[in-house]
Amino acid sequence: MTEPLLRADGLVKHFPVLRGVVFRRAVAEVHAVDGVSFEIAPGETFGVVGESGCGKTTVARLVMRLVDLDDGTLTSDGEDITRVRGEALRKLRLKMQIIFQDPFASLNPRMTVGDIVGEPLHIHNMWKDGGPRRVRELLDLVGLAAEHAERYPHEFSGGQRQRIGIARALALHPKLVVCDEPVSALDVSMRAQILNLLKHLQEEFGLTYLFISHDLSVVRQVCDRVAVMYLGQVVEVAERDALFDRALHPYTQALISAIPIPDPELERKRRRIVLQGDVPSPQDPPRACRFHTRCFKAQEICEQIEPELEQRCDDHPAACHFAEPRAPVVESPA
Amino acid sequence: MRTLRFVAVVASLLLVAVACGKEGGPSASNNAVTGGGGQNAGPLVLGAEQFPECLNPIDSCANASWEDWAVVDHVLEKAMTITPQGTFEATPLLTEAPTLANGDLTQNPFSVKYKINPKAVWDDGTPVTSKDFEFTWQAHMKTKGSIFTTGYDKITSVDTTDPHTAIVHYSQIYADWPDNFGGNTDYVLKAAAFPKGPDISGQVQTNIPFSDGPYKLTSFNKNELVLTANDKWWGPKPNFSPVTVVPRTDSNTEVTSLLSGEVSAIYPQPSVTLAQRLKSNPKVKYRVGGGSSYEGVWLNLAKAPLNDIKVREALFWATDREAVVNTIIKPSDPDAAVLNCAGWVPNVGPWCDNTQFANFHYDPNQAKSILTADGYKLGSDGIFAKNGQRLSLTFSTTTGNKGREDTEALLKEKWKAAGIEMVVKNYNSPSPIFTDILPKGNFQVAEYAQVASPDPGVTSIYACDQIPSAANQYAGQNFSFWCNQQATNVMKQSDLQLDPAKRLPLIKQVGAFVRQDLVWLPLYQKPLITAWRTDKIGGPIGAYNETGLGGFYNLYAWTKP
Amino acid sequence: MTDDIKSAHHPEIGELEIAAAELPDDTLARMGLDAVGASQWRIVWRRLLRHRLAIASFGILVLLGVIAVFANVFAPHGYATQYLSQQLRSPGAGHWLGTDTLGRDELSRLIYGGRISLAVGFGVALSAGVIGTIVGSLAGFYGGRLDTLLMRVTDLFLSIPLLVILIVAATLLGGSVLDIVIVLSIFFWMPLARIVRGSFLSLREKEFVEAARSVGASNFRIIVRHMLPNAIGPIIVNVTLAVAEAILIESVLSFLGFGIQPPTPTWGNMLAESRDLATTAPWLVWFPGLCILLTVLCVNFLGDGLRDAFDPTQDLIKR
Amino acid sequence: MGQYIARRALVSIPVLLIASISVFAIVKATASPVAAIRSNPRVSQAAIEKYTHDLGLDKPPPEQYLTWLGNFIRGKWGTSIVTGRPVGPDIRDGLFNTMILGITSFLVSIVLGVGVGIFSAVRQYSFFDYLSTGSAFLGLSIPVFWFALILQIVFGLYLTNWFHLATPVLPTAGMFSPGATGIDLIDRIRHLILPVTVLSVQIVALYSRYTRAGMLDVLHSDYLRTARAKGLNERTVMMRHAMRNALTPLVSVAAIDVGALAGGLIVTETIFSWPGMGVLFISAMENGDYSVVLTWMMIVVAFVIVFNLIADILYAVLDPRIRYD
Repeated sequence: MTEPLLRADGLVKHFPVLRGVVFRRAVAEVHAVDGVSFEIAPGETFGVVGESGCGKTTVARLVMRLVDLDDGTLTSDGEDITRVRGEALRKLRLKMQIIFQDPFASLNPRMTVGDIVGEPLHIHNMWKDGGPRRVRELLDLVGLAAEHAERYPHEFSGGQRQRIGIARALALHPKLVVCDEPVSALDVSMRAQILNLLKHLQEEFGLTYLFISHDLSVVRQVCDRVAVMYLGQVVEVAERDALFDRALHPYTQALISAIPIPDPELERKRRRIVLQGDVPSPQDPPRACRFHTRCFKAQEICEQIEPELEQRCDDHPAACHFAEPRAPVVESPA
Repeated sequence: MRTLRFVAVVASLLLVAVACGKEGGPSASNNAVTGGGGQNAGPLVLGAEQFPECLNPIDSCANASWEDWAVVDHVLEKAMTITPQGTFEATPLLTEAPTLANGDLTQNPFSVKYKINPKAVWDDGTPVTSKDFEFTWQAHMKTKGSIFTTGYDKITSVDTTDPHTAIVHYSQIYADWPDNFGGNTDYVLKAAAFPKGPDISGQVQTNIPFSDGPYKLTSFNKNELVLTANDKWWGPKPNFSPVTVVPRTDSNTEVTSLLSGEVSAIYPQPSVTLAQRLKSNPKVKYRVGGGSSYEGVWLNLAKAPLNDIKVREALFWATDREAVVNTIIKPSDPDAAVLNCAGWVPNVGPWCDNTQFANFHYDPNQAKSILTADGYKLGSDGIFAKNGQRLSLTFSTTTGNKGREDTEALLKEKWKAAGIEMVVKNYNSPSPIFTDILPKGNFQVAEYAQVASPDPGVTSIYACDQIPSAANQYAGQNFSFWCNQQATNVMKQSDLQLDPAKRLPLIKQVGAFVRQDLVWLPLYQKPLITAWRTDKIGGPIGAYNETGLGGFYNLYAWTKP
Repeated sequence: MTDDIKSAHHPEIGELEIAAAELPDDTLARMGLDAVGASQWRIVWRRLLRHRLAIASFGILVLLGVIAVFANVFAPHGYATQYLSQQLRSPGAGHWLGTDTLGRDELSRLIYGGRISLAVGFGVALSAGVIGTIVGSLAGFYGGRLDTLLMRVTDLFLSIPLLVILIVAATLLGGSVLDIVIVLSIFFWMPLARIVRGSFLSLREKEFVEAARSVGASNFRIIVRHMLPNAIGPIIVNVTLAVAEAILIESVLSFLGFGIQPPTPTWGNMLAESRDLATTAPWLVWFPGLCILLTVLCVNFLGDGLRDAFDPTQDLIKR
Repeated sequence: MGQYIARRALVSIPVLLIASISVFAIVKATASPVAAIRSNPRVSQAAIEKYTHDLGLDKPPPEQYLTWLGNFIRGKWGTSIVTGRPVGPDIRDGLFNTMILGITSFLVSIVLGVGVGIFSAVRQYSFFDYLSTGSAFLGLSIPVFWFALILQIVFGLYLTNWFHLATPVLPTAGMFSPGATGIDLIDRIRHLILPVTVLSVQIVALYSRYTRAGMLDVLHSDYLRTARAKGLNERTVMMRHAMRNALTPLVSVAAIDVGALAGGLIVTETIFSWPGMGVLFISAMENGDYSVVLTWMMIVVAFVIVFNLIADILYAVLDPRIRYD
C-alpha cells in the first residue's frame, strides 16, 4: 500500500450531557466515536457503513475538522492535521471537501447558486483570478447551466441541489472529498445520476472519496474498500468484494443478509439474520464487545473481554472473538 | 417638575414681603387678616403642589416648604410671625412682642424675653411653658440631621424659672432673633411629647400628635392629610373643618382640579397662561404679586471671556429684559416690571435703588459697537470673534422650568442679533446645579433666583471670602466669583452697623459697586399666585400670598363666601 | 405599551418570530413555489405591497422624512424665530398652526421638531439594532460561557423597568439629542438580542453553516454572510417597531423632564412643555400629539406589514 | 422543572447584586440628599456638615453600600435618608396602590383583549376585525400622557361645564375623594376609571393582538379540523380546543406584565396623583435618597424575576410540549 492520503488513528469524540443547578457540568457522555482507525489511499473510494447513530457522520465531521477530536490523530500526506487551526486549517480546506447529506439544508437559502459555488473562491482569494468563469465551469461540470448561477437554491430540485453542493465541493480542486450520505435524501431515480456523476468526477480529477452511507447496496456500488461501524467503533474493514463475499463479523453478516435481492426466487430462499433488540444507547454502551447484547454468536467472553480489531485474512481486520471466514448463505448475484 | 422643590424652598426663605398683590377674577376680596370666629363653614379641600413626605419640623423634612404650608403652620404656633406687610409681630402665643422699649430685649448681654400667654395650652389642656422653649432650642441643636441651627447655636441658655416667661440668652447679638422659635420656618415644640429627650430624629415623621395651633393633624398619608379644628385653641376659632390637603404634584392636574372643583384652593407655581386658565372659570379667583425672590442672569467672572468687563457690558445691552418680563411674567402678573437693583427688591425694606441698572435696555447696536471697540470682529456666521475665539456663551439653568427655558430661547435670539451666540446647557436641580455646576464654577452664564431678606446683608453672595473653593468645601455662595476688595470692605462694615439709617448708604454703595463691575443683570421679581374657588371660600385668602408663609397661612381666618 | 407597561420590557411580539427564523430554508422553498426567480427581497416587497395599510404608512413616513430632511425648505419660518407681538395666536393665516408662548410658528417648529424626533427614532432603532444584533449573534453563535454571560447581562437589563433605567441614565448623561440617543440605544437592544440569539441558536445547527465552515469561511464570514441574512426578517421588523417605541419613549422622558432639553424642539418636548396650555392654547397640545400619534401609527402599521411579509406561514392563510 | 426553578432563582442573585451596585453608583453620581439642603441659604455650613455626618454620608461610598446591603439582607430595610421614614411601609403602601391600579387594568384588559381578539379572529376580515385591529394599533401608538391629559380635560372640565355640574363628571386625580372616610366602593371605582382607561388602552391593544394571532394559528391548524371532523359542535371546538391553545402564550405574557407592574406606572401615577411605586421612585431619585431607591429596586427586580418564573411555569403547565432541564 502506498502512503495513505489520510490516516485516522484512534479517533475519539464524546459529547457531554449537561446537568446542574447553578454550574452545568457533564454528568454523562455520548460515545459518538470511540477509537476509530482507518487509512485512505489516494484515488480510492473508502466507504464507512453502519446504522444511523453509529457515529459515521461524526467521523466525517472529525475528518473534515468541523468538530474537534477528543483523542487520536489525523494525518494527511504525512502531515499531522489533528490540531491545525487558523491559516493551516484554511489551507487544509483546499485539500479536503465535503458533500452533505441534505441538499435542502446544506445550501444557504439567501445566497444565489453562483455565490454558493463561488464562495470558496472568494474565501481563498481565487475570485479575482477568473472566478466567474470558474463558477460557470463548475456548474457545467456537474450538469447545470451557467444561467443557473443567478438563481436561488429553492428554485431547484433535490438532485439539482446536490449537484450544486458537489460543484461547491470541487471549487477548490480538493484531493479528498468526504461524501456524507450524498444520495440518501434523494429519490431513487436521482441516486444513480448523482453516483454516476461522482464516479465520473473521480475519474476526471483523480479524486479520493470517503464515502459515508447506511445503504450497503450503494456502498457496494461505489466503494473500493469498506469499514463497518457499530456504536462508535469500527468492527470490520475489508475490500468491497471481500466484505460482501466473506464478511467476518457477525454484525456485518447480519447487515449483508438484510440487503434485498432483486431476484424473488433467491430472495425467498435466502436466510436472513435477524438481530435482537434495539441498538443500545451510546450514552452507556455495553461493556467489552459492544455488539454482544444483540449478537447471535455471543458467549461469556464477549461480555468480559473487548475484541481487538485484528487481521483475520489478508488485509481484512475484524473485531470479534469468533470472527471467521464464512461462506455466504446465498451467492451474491455479482 | 423637578425644579419645583427648589423654587419652593427659595420662596419659603422670604423673611419679609410687603403686600403688593393684585387680584384677578370677578370681584375683589376682603383682605382682613384677623377673622375666623367659628362660623362652622364645613369641610374644605386644598391642593398641594408638593406634598410633604414627612413631618419632622427639624430634620431635612423641614427643608420642604410644603411641610410648613400644608401642616405645621396650622398645627404649631410660632413665637414671632410675619405680617403680610413684612414686619415681625407676636402671635397669640405671646402676650406682647419683645422689644428694646419694653425691656424684653437686652443688648449686652443679648437676651430675649418671651412672655407666654397664660391662656396658651396644648390640645391636651396642658399649658405652653418656658420649658417648651428650652426644649425647642435643645432639639434644634441635638437632633440627628437637624438642618436649622442658625441662631440656636448662639444661644447659651434658656431661663425657665417662670413657666410663663422664657428668657433666651445669646452669646452675641443676633439681629435675626425672631426667626428662632418662629419667623418663617420655626415653631415651639412640646417638650412633653418627646420623653426620649431632645434628639427627636426618627420621631414625628408621619404624625404630629400635639397641637397648639388652630388645627390638629388627624391623619397623614400619601393620599391626603386632614386637619381638624383644635377645640383647645385660645385664638379665633377656625371656620373650615376638617380641611383636607391632597397632593396635586402634576402642575396641569393641579389647575384642572381647581377648575373642576375637586379642590378649593391652590398655591401653584405661575406659568405663562396660568392666569388665562384661571380666568376661564368665573367661579375661580386668584391673587398675584411679586415676592421677594428675584431672578437674574448671573455671570462667571472668573472665566474668559466674561472676565472682560466690555464683554459683560455688551452682553447687558444684548439682553432684552423688557421682552422677558413682557413675555414670561406679564401674562400672569400684568403689573410686573423689570428689576433694576442689585441684590434687593423694592418691597422689602428701603434697600433697593431701583435705578441702578435702569439704563440698560435692549440695544444690539450698542452691544456691537462695544464689542467692536473691544477688538472683536463680526464673523461671517454673524457671531463676534476675537483672536480666533468665537463669542459663544454657555447659558445654564434648571431643567424642566418652562419660564426659564422660554427665557433662554428668547434671549438666544436677542443675543444672536447682537452677534453673541448662546449655547444652552441646563442641569437638574438641586443636584448637580447647586452641588457641582455653580459652586465649582462650571458655567459661564446662569439664570437662577436669589432671595431678598429683611436683613440687607449681601456678604454671602458678593464678598471675596465667600467665593466657593476647596478651602471652604465649595460652600461659599459667591457664584459670580466676583472679588472687589473695596466692595467687600464696605459689606463687612455694613454688617456691623445695626442702625438702619446709617446702614442704608453703605448698602447703596455695595449696589453701586455691583453696578460698576457689572457683576450680574437683574431680570424680575418672581410672581406668586394663590387661586381659589369663590363658591367655596370668601375672604381673606391670599393675604400672605407674597410672603414666605404662603397662600394658605391664614387658613384659620378664611370664611364662607 | 409606551409608558408604563412597556417599561417592563414586554417580550416583543417579535419574540414569537423566532419560530419564523427556525425554518428559513424549507419555508422559503415553500415561498419559492409561487415566486420562481425572485430574490428574498423581491418576495418580501411583493408581499408587502399586498398590505395596503403598510404601504400607505410607508408613503406617509417617506413624506414625513422628506419634510424633516428638507425642513428649511418646507418650514415657513425658522423654528426659533420669535414674533413676540404674536404670542399664542390660534391657527390662522400667517401661522397656519398658530404660535407658541414666544410667538414662534408652531408649524415650523413641528417640522423642525419632527426632524429631531425622527432622527432620535431612527438613530435609536439603528444603533440598538446593531447592539442587539451583535450581542445576539455572539451569544447564539459561540454559545457556551459567552452565551451565558451575555444572556445574564441581558436579563439584568430586562429585569429593571425600562423607564426607570432610562431616567437614571438620562440623569447621568444629560439632555442633548446625542445623550438621549445613546441612553435609549443602550437600553433598547435586549429584546432584539434575544430574538437574534434564538435565530442563531437554530441556524448554528444548519448544514449550510457547516458547509461554509468546510470551505474555510471564517466565523465572521459565517455570521455576516450566512447566518444574519437568514435572521434578517425578525431583525428588520424589530428595528422598525423600535423606531415607534423610541419616539414614544422620548416623549415620555420629556414629559418627566428627562428628555431632550429645549430650545431644541422635538415633538415630545413641545407636547410636554405645553401641557399646561391644553385648555388655553389647545393647538400647542393637539398638533405635536397628533404628529407623534401619526408617525408611531404608521411605523407600527409598516412593522406589521413587514412582519407578515417576512413570515412565510402567512402564505398558508388565504388572504 | 424543580431544578430549573432553583437554577433560575440562584442565577438571579448576582443579577440583583449587580443591579443594585450599578444603581447605587448612578444615584450617588447624579443626586445627593444634601443638595436640596445646600441650596437653602437658611442652612448654615456647620449644619450641612453635621447633617452629612449624622447620616453617614461622609463615609466612603462602598462602605455606605455595604452597610445598606448588610441591613437589607438581614431584612432591615432601614429608613429613608431624606424623610426619616421607614422604607418598608412606604414600599408596601406604594406597591399596594400600584397593584390596585395595575390589577384592575389587567383584569379589564384581559377580559376585553381576549374577547375582542377571539371575536376578530373568528370573524377574520370582517368590519369588526378591521375596526378592532385599527383601534389596537391606535392604542399602541398613542402617547400615554397626551391621552391622559385629554381625558382629564374632557371629563374633568369640558363635560362638567357643558352639563353645568358642581363636581366633575369623573374625578381627575387621587385614589378617592378628599376627606372620605371608610371605603366607598363607588367612589373608588369612579377614581379608577380615567387612569385605568389610560393603562388599559395600551394593554387591551396588545392582548387583543396576541389573542387574535394565537386564535388564527389555532383556527388554521390541522387538529382543529380534526376536532370538527369528529363532529364536535362549533361551540365546544372553540371553547375547549381553540381558546385553550390560543391563550397559552397570553397567560405567560400576562404573568410577566404583572411582575413588571411592581416597577410602578410612573407616568399614569404622576398625572393622576396616584401614590404608587412610580411616584415613590421619582421622588426618591430626585432626593438622591439611595436607601429608598436601592430597596425599591431590589423589590421590583425580585418581582420581575419571580413573575418571569411563574410565566415559565405556567407556560410549561399549559403547554406540555415545553420542557426545561
